[in-house]
Amino acid sequence: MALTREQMAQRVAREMQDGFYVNLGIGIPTLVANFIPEGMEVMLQSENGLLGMGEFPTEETVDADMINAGKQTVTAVKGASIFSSAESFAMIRGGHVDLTVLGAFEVDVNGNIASWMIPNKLVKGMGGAMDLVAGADNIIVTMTHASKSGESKLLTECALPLTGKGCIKKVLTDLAWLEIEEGAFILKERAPGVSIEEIQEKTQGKLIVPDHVPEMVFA
Amino acid sequence: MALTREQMAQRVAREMQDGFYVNLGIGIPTLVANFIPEGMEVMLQSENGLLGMGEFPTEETVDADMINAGKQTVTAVKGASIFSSAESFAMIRGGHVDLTVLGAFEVDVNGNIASWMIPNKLVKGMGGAMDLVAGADNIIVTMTHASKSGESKLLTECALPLTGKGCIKKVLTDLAWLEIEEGAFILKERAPGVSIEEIQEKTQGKLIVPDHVPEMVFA
Amino acid sequence: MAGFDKVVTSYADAMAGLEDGMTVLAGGFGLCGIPENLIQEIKRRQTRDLTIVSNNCGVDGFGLGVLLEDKQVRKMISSYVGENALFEKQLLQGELEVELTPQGTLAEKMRAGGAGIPAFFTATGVGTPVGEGKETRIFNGREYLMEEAITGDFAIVKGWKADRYGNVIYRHTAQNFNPLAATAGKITVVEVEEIVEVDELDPAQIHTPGIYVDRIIQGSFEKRIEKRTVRSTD
Amino acid sequence: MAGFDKVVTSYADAMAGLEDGMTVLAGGFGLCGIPENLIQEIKRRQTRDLTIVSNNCGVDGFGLGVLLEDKQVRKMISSYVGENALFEKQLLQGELEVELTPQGTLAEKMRAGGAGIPAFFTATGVGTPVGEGKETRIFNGREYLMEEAITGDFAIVKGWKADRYGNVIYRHTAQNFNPLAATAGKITVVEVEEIVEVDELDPAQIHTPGIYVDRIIQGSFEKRIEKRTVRSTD
Repeated sequence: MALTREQMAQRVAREMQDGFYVNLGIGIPTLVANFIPEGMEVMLQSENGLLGMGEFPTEETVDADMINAGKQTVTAVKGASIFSSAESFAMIRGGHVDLTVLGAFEVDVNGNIASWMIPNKLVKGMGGAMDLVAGADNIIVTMTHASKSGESKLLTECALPLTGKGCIKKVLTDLAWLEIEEGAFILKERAPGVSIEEIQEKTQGKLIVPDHVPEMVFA
Repeated sequence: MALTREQMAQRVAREMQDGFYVNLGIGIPTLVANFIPEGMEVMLQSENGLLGMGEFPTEETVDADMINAGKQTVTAVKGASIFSSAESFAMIRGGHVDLTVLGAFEVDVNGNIASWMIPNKLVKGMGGAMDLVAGADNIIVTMTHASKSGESKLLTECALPLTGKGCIKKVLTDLAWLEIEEGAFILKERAPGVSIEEIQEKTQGKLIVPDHVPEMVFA
Repeated sequence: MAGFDKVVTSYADAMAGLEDGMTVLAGGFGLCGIPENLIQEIKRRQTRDLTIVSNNCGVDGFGLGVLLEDKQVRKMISSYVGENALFEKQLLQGELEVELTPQGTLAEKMRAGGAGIPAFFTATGVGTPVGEGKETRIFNGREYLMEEAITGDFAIVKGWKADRYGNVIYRHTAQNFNPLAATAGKITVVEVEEIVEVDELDPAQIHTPGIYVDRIIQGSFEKRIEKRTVRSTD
Repeated sequence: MAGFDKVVTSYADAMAGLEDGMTVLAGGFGLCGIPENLIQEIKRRQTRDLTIVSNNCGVDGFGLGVLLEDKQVRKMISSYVGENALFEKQLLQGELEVELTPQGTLAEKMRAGGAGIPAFFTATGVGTPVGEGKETRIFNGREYLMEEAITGDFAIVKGWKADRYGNVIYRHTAQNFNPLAATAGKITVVEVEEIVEVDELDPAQIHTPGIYVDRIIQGSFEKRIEKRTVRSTD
């Protein structure tokens, strides 16, 4: 079975380490915050200028001046800091964020990512995504393995305009955990009950299948 | 008579305008602060990160954490702000300081200034001087007109290594107030009792002497 | 004497000198920390052919969105636009130009503009449409784009508290692009919730020193929330 | 779990990993806001062949000056040096190299290093010895130099108060280069006068967010004054 959105978030959360500063994109990446192992401390960076994003406020504590990069009202945790957009992207561009998780339309065997623009559709902008992929060493892309019509999103070469070039090394899809090395996707783990054949079929770019590909386990 | 250091400071102070942000270099420029006309407000910027430098502290209020760019203990005025060196030079480089007053070894007819380095003598560094001359539109150089041995400091071309290129338009010496325009020093005012001949003699660079050159008046 | 007293008492005075064809830098992220009333004053003045530099362009009927209603904006320089239908319509009809700029690059361009840095290098956008036509250069084996600074004829800024010398602090994440815009306007206008006494703000805790600020006005603010998300209290 | 607790309790731990030949960025201006005890620890360790990036080099027997005594410094990158005789002697004898850098350019180089900006343009130094051998370029009719960023293996920083997450504030003009150095060290060590509770510092008023800081240590400081100037009280 393909992973649910929650399972995808859960799998990504296993990549967290105690003391990590993490930037989570909109969508599935945001859900990752719900699955951080108990007792582990991570601090969420929101690129509009907040390090230490907390949970949503209550009705009583909603504050228009306290939002995240998704423009949602949020709170700040103890030990948070708040700063300008220039300072926020100094952190991001300067490589100070330990892990960035974001969605994508396509990823290719050279680590290119396309996530912001579909030609001939209205383009709303890249926001902070280009800075995030250029600034982070450690990025996890989360997306479905193939489109609804069955077309692979793991390609030999991205067809859509890029968000970043040669910057992606880890991809979690609803079918598999893959790492990108030397021009190929390495199949590291597969979703429970998903066959290697299905993954191969839905991966257009070069796929390397090691002898043993463990299934992910979810509690 | 050549101007005293105090008279030089007094003359420079007349260039102040109400509401000016001003950076004063070490030496005579520092004295300018003592001659700001009553009722006029100017705010002194000190490039180590203080906007709104006040007078020296009392014995009781001396604080090692409150110094100026000359490393002297100072105070802050009401409405001061304190910031990092990057922010301080963002102000300076970005042209936000209204007036900069600094000393020099030499100035030439093209507005070049040499103030930091004498070859074959120990060079201690330019500090913030190069940023100040490059960043300000409005700079007054204060210096003696000639060296003790009588050699002119107002030259056709600076002989010493430059602090900045083509950035000086106003010079106050102990003998005269001069402005630099189109490759020449224009003699605007002379010190009380100093002859135009003396100024001509001590100015090596091209000097333009208007029909009327008023004497400075000091109360 | 006037000295450093930068307080103006009417929005007309606050935006005096704004002319057709000018470039205006605006603080704010989404609808958070936007200079609501200064934007309304630009609408009231019907100034046209403006280039607006702002991370976003408001929503239909609020924030910078109101400047679209009478087609006052010629060009937007933003990282993310199109939270409103009118924007989309004008864009598709070619009545509005958009220069999409990565958010961090946009922030840095404003900071550079204020700091006398005409250009800088960043890895952001290399190999993407953002990099097209821009000079690239290798440093330490990595490719970077050269990006140029942005300055504006006006900067419009929303602060929390300011003194009459123009020292400003921002509240929570309403800081965002505001201090950057403040440094890069030829004329910088800051509207705030409260004007405080000159010695009330701690000198070491000022976000925008008064040297960057030309005019201060006290206003009242709707502070509309774009995405109200709450948790239950039980 | 350790989480974000960055407090170390010995200066030996604070500087663990410092090796011969490394580059160390140091905060401070003159003797104001210098990491006195971290410098002493470098002396104690007798680490050699260091490149030190700091606006100044202390005085004889205090601040970075103490590292000259045993010739631990190979190269200084500074805007103003030579407040001490030993420095002058080593320089003239060719035992020490100095790269003089304009103060604003030095500050911006550190900021750029921390912010992932490999190079930027500035008018500072054009046509002077500082510009020799550097690329120049015209923007809007004016000539600018390209200057490259600086990063360090270590950054040593003096703060006023910090929490155990590494959020730091500085006191008065002891801020200076400290927050810039803090961003640009692979390992950033901050010594402070007081470690406070994690929720004691106002999030919107933190000078150095904890993300830049690897180690925090509480110390006691001499805070020597370089030029004591006072006015009479009558």
